[in-house]
Amino acid sequence: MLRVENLHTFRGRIHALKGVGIHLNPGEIFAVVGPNGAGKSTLLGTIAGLYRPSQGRVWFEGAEVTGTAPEELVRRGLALVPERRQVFQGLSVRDNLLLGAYHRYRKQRESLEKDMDDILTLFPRLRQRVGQAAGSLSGGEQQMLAVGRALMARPKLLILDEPSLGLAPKMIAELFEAFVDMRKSRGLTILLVEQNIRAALGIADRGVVLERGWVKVEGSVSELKTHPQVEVAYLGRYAEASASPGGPAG
Amino acid sequence: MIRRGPLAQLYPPSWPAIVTVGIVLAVIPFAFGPYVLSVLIAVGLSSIVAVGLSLFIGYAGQISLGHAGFYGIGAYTSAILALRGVDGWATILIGMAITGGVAWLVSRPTLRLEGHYLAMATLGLGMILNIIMIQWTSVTGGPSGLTGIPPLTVGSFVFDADWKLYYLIWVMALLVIWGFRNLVHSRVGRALKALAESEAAASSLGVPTARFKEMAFILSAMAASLAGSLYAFYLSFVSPSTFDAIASIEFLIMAIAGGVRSVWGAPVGAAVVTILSQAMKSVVPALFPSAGGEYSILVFGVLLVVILLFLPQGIVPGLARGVLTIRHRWTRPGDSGSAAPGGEG
Amino acid sequence: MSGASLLQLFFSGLTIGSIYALIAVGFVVTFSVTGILNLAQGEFAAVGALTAASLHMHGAALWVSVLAGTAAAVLLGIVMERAVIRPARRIDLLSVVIITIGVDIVIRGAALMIWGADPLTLAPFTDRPPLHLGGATLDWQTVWTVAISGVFFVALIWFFRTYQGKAVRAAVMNHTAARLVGIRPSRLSFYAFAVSAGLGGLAGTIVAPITGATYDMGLMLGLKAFVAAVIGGLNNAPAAVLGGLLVGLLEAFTAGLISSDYRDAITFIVLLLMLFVRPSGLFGRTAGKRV
Amino acid sequence: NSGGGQGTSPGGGAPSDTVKIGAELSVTGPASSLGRPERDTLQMVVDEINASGGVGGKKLQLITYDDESNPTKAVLNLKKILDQDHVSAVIGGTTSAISLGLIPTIEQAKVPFFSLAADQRIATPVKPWVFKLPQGDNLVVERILAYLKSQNITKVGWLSSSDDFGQGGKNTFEALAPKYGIQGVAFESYVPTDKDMIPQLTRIKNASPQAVIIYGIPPGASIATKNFAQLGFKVPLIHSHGIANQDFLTQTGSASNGVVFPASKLLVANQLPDTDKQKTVLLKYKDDFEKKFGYPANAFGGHAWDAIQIVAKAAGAVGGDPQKIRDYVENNTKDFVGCTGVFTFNPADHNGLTKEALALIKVVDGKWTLLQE
Amino acid sequence: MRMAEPLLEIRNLSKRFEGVVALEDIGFTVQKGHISAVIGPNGAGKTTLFNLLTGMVKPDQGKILLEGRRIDRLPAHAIARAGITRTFQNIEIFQNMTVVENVMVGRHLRTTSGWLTSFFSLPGRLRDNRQAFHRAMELLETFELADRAFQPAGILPYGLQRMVEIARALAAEPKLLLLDEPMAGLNAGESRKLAAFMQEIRHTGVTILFIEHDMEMVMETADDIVVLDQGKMLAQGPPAAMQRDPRVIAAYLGEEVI
Ligand SMILES: Nc1ncnc2c1ncn2[C@@H]1O[C@H](COP(=O)(O)OP(=O)(O)OP(=O)(O)O)[C@@H](O)[C@H]1O
Ligand SMILES: Nc1ncnc2c1ncn2[C@@H]1O[C@H](COP(=O)(O)OP(=O)(O)OP(=O)(O)O)[C@@H](O)[C@H]1O
Ligand SMILES: [Mg+2]
Ligand SMILES: [Mg+2]
Repeated sequence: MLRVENLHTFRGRIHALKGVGIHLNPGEIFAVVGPNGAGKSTLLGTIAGLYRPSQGRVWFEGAEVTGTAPEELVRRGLALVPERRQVFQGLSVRDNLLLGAYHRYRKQRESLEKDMDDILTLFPRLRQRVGQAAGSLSGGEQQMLAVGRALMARPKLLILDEPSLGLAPKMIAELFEAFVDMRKSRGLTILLVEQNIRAALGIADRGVVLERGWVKVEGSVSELKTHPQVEVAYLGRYAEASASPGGPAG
Repeated sequence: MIRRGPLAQLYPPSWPAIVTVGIVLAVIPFAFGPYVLSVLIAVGLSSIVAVGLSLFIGYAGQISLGHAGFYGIGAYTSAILALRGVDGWATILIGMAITGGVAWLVSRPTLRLEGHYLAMATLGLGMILNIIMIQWTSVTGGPSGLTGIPPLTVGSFVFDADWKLYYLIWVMALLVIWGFRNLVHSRVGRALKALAESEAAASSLGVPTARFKEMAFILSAMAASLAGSLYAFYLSFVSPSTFDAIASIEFLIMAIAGGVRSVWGAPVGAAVVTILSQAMKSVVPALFPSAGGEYSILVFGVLLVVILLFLPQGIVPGLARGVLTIRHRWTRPGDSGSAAPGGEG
Repeated sequence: MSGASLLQLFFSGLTIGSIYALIAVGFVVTFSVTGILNLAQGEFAAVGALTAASLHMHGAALWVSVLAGTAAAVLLGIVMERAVIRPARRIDLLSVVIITIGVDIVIRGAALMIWGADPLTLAPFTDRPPLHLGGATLDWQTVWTVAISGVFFVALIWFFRTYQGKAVRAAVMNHTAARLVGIRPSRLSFYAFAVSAGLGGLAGTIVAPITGATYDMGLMLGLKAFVAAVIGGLNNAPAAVLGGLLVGLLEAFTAGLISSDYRDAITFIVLLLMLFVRPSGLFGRTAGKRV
Repeated sequence: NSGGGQGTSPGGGAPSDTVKIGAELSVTGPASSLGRPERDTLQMVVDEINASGGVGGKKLQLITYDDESNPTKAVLNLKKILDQDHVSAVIGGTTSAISLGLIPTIEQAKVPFFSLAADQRIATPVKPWVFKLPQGDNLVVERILAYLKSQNITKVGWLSSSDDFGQGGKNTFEALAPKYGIQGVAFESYVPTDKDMIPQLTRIKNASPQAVIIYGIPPGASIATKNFAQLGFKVPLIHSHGIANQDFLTQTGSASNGVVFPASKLLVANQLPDTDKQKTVLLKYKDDFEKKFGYPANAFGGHAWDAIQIVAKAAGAVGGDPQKIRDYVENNTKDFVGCTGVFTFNPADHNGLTKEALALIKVVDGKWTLLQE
Repeated sequence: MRMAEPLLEIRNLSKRFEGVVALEDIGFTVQKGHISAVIGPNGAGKTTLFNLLTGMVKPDQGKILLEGRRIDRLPAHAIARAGITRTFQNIEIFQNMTVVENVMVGRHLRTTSGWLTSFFSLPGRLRDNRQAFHRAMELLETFELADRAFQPAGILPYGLQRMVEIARALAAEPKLLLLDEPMAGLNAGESRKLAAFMQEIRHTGVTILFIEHDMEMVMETADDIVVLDQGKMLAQGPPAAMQRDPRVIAAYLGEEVI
């Protein structure tokens, strides 16, 4: 489905990805975890065409797509829910969702209403707010909208940058359940960055730990869950934390 | 390389640049004739306006298309009062006071506007001031303006020759640059930059955003007024077309071409724009003898576009970044975590 | 003042207001699609007017001249987008605005070289004596101006309600997000410049019979139209038409009823007072931003 | 004179076989329709003189700068002319505001200056180094007033442009009208870039004047004339010399029929009686100019023609020294027949024209026609 | 724990936006020296509550008292002066300023030099610069951000921008620190460090009120929890009680209680 080889990306002067390789099989849920500044968002952005890699290649469904523009990739079935939500602030919730289906609007106009209804059922909160300007939504509501908008594109590969960010626990559970359903019902493949590692590893099949632009650990979820480094640093199962936040970044 | 403390890395001292520029400017009259002086005087006057503008635009994050109006208030106040026998220096201060007052009066409602609304409102303000200059004939002399403004004096020393005004104007300009640079590298400057980026966050930290914006506006208007007064004493003549909307836009071009996020951007922008448009007048006809004045305008426009396409942050920050990149390549090849320090030259 | 005189002032305001409106719409089209305030907008009108006038003076049929004037402006808009706006995509909006001023200077210089400084004239679209209505006279060209800006008014209301119209607004609200849903902002930008330049050019050809065509006509028209566009809300095209009419009518009535000397000042004061009461524009909706 | 600088004295750097003349003109910008014929005329005359061997064995060299109709740029240009080009005389200042702005610098530099702008303040009071070629507003307005009086008109409406040209006319009108028993019943103004003057004219119409005076230059004056016709205003329409330009006729078409205005005789040169002293000069200038540049000659170019001829004559007589040229012009210009009029300068008069310098012209069937009085 | 003494009192607070009831009749108190948490489903009105407390929006009704003094009519900057600073859910960092300058802005209230002092570089200017700089660097050291001090804050990864915001709010030495989802974007290990750090801050005398969806962290850190739902107060009490409260479970936590 997706193959990434030896990806190098610079953000300004910062060498954010230093040779990352991953691959996703169709229908798989793949998790990327790692500390702040590891390059997770950069990885997703590079795959989705937002940033140009300085080296390395990306294949999607067997075709090379390195450096292809995001507007092109979404037509091919790859949708990204970016960091920081990025909703269309001045447009209503409804318009935001409709625009999610921009690339298939002409051909499949009839199915849009139904898809939108499904999404509003998944996020009842959004249904209550459907006419409101997206920019005035609460943080969590915007997050739902961002995910919903990407789903409106009916992607084959859904890429999510911290989808649980700002969502209430109940909502996270429901959302992740929905992801599993969609994988089952339409064979959706999911690439997911999560800080809520417990939730992520709960639904993922495989994953990697990214640190400072490198893949530190790679494997199936059960391998990751028991990997000592993952345990200590990310699942937080250690007795006494030192009294300063920030993590091993920088 | 001088090793500097970390704070000096953030806020490098301004005196080295000021002294260097001051020395260079001081010797110019000995090397060049009055034409060069007159161009540099124009640069100096525009610098004062543009420095104020760049505080208001680059630091406080606002926009003004009306500063020529304030420039005009200064010029007309000095002209009108000096013609009625008021001491020249006093007219400068009175001009700044009036300008400050006008700016204060209009700032309340105006600065509540944002972005393009603010641009339009300040454009309107400038145009209203300009119309007053044109129409209040009994005081301003109407469209053809006022002539015969007596020169500034100190005791028996009269500022009547270009070189004298040249020194006066540049001493003032460097003072203003020094002051604004102090300002941006201070608690006040930080607060301005902060409110430009997020008013919500700035106010949540105790910055009275409305008042700081007003102060920045008033201060930049007063700088323009100072320049206007000096202009009046230099030309001994003022007329309204000098202070129209186009003039406001020209000041804006200078500030932005030089780089509004750097205090030195303003004088550099003023110099580049003034000297370019003057140089075009000599260069274009020399290269294409058949060309008329229209070519120099055209070439000037092209150069403006090219400069900003290649140095979108403006000349000074653009060049500074270039220098840093080169130095960076030399000293630390390959990857490195730390980017350039944010302090500007 | 008599009723006929008031009506006359109203017609006058309508004429000048529709001219502002036509150019203001150009501002709004570029702005609402690309987020760029194109201060060279007035020059499209100048180029359209000059092209049409000079062709017509050389014997081309009126409609051919008008079409050619519009086409020349479209071409110019396209060239501008490709040569300047596209390379400037990544840079600070304020710098882009100054770049458009640079383009404005270039176009004006070029127009001066091509057409010279003397005004050119274009025949009115309908060569008939003015209409007499209620004791006031109405020029046929005014009827044209008002009619065409009316057409734009309706067309724009319609367009921005369509799905594609929403996509256009989305593109400027969030460039990245727009690309992520498959909108091609760069293509939109191309069309926006072509369309707004065309509108500007057409406006120029309509204005030319009233005012003549000069190389420097764009600047002042552009500034006034900018004011009209801002009053309307800048990304609200139908409101820009209303803004243009408002500015025109204000000008006519202040000049006719209060003072022609202080006309622009009074007009501006009224506009500013309106803005102070409604800081997000007369027809603007409050933006949906919060913290 | 400069701050310890090298300060070569004016004129000193020029090789002695040329006389340099600086021209500071508004070739572009709002005043370009005046500045361009001025520039072309100067160049044409200089070429002609040099082709016929120069003046007093010396060639003339013309150095032209464009101020884009901007007073500050004009001053910068002038300084450059004085400082780098070391000229013997300066011609220019297309608009009144610019001419007035140049004067202080001229006075300091002590180089004779020939202003091409009309404002009275340029030559009154007399400034030693400043001469003025165009007829002042006083001559123009007096001519208009005399005409109105002869038509028994006492109440007039006034519309002028809100620039120095219109303002100068208005000031003069207000000062002189009472002398002729004429009263202004409405005063309105327009911004030169305005596209529609119906509101102003509506106001004037409501004041029921017996005639209307429009004091401005095209395109503003043309639009006002068209609006005047459109409103069906039936009283006589008087203009100033500001419309003495072919553009006015093309822009206004039939709307300008019947317009009366005083202007330089250039416009009606071939209709002048043969007894008119200026006729041959005017016809030759008009002919030469139109042949060379392909557009109609106008009065502004005529002012430039007068200026350069006067300077050339002086340089021929006394050489390139600015002081000598000034003295020569002031004392030896007597009954000089130019395009603008017949000049006689003296220390008390640096304009040197009489009201014979103006003809009264009427537009008849789209043509300038000399109005016989 | 210190003697319970209310720092912040909220009474009958209501706010609606064009028909949307964001908050209705909210009232609770925050004890001095406590760490209190506000939880509730998305759109419950938590952020709106913070916006009201900091003067970013004005209440339709009700009172807010800080140490017994009404602050609900004060402009935002005056509320900061009164002693409340905050972070933002959607990160409102000064992107183009360096990290250290961001935190230095936090010292605005703790320094005094004004326009004249700054313009003419009177002694206060440099003194304030130095003071703000040193305090900011100290804070950055604590947050392990010192090596990024001179980078533009906008290029930091999301998680670190949160830290900069906290450091910035703390630099003002507030009496009450409001944190809006401070742990969003941090992983468990990082959250834990932050929680420990919050305890440290509390011991320096700063009261903390925070919004958080990470229930594990809330239960561990908070002394007291306020639960909002659909703009109304659902419950208030100690963590253990809240975790067991069926209303809270139904509205917010869902079946799977952690
Ligand atoms: N616009 C930018 N310019 C320069 N460097 C950047 C920019 N954005 C991010 N970086 C740098 O790139 C590196 C990787 O950042 P990235 O956002 O991919 O991290 P992340 O793993 O997503 O972190 P987080 O969990 O906090 O979101 C960081 O060191 C960051 O500072
Ligand atoms: N300016 C506004 N205009 C309209 N509605 C608003 C506005 N601000 C907030 N709301 C609405 O008020 C409700 C409360 O929003 P608030 O941001 O306070 O929620 P929250 O509890 O912080 O949610 P989250 O956990 O998702 O951040 C939301 O439904 C939101 O849509
Ligand atoms: Mg990230
Ligand atoms: Mg919230």
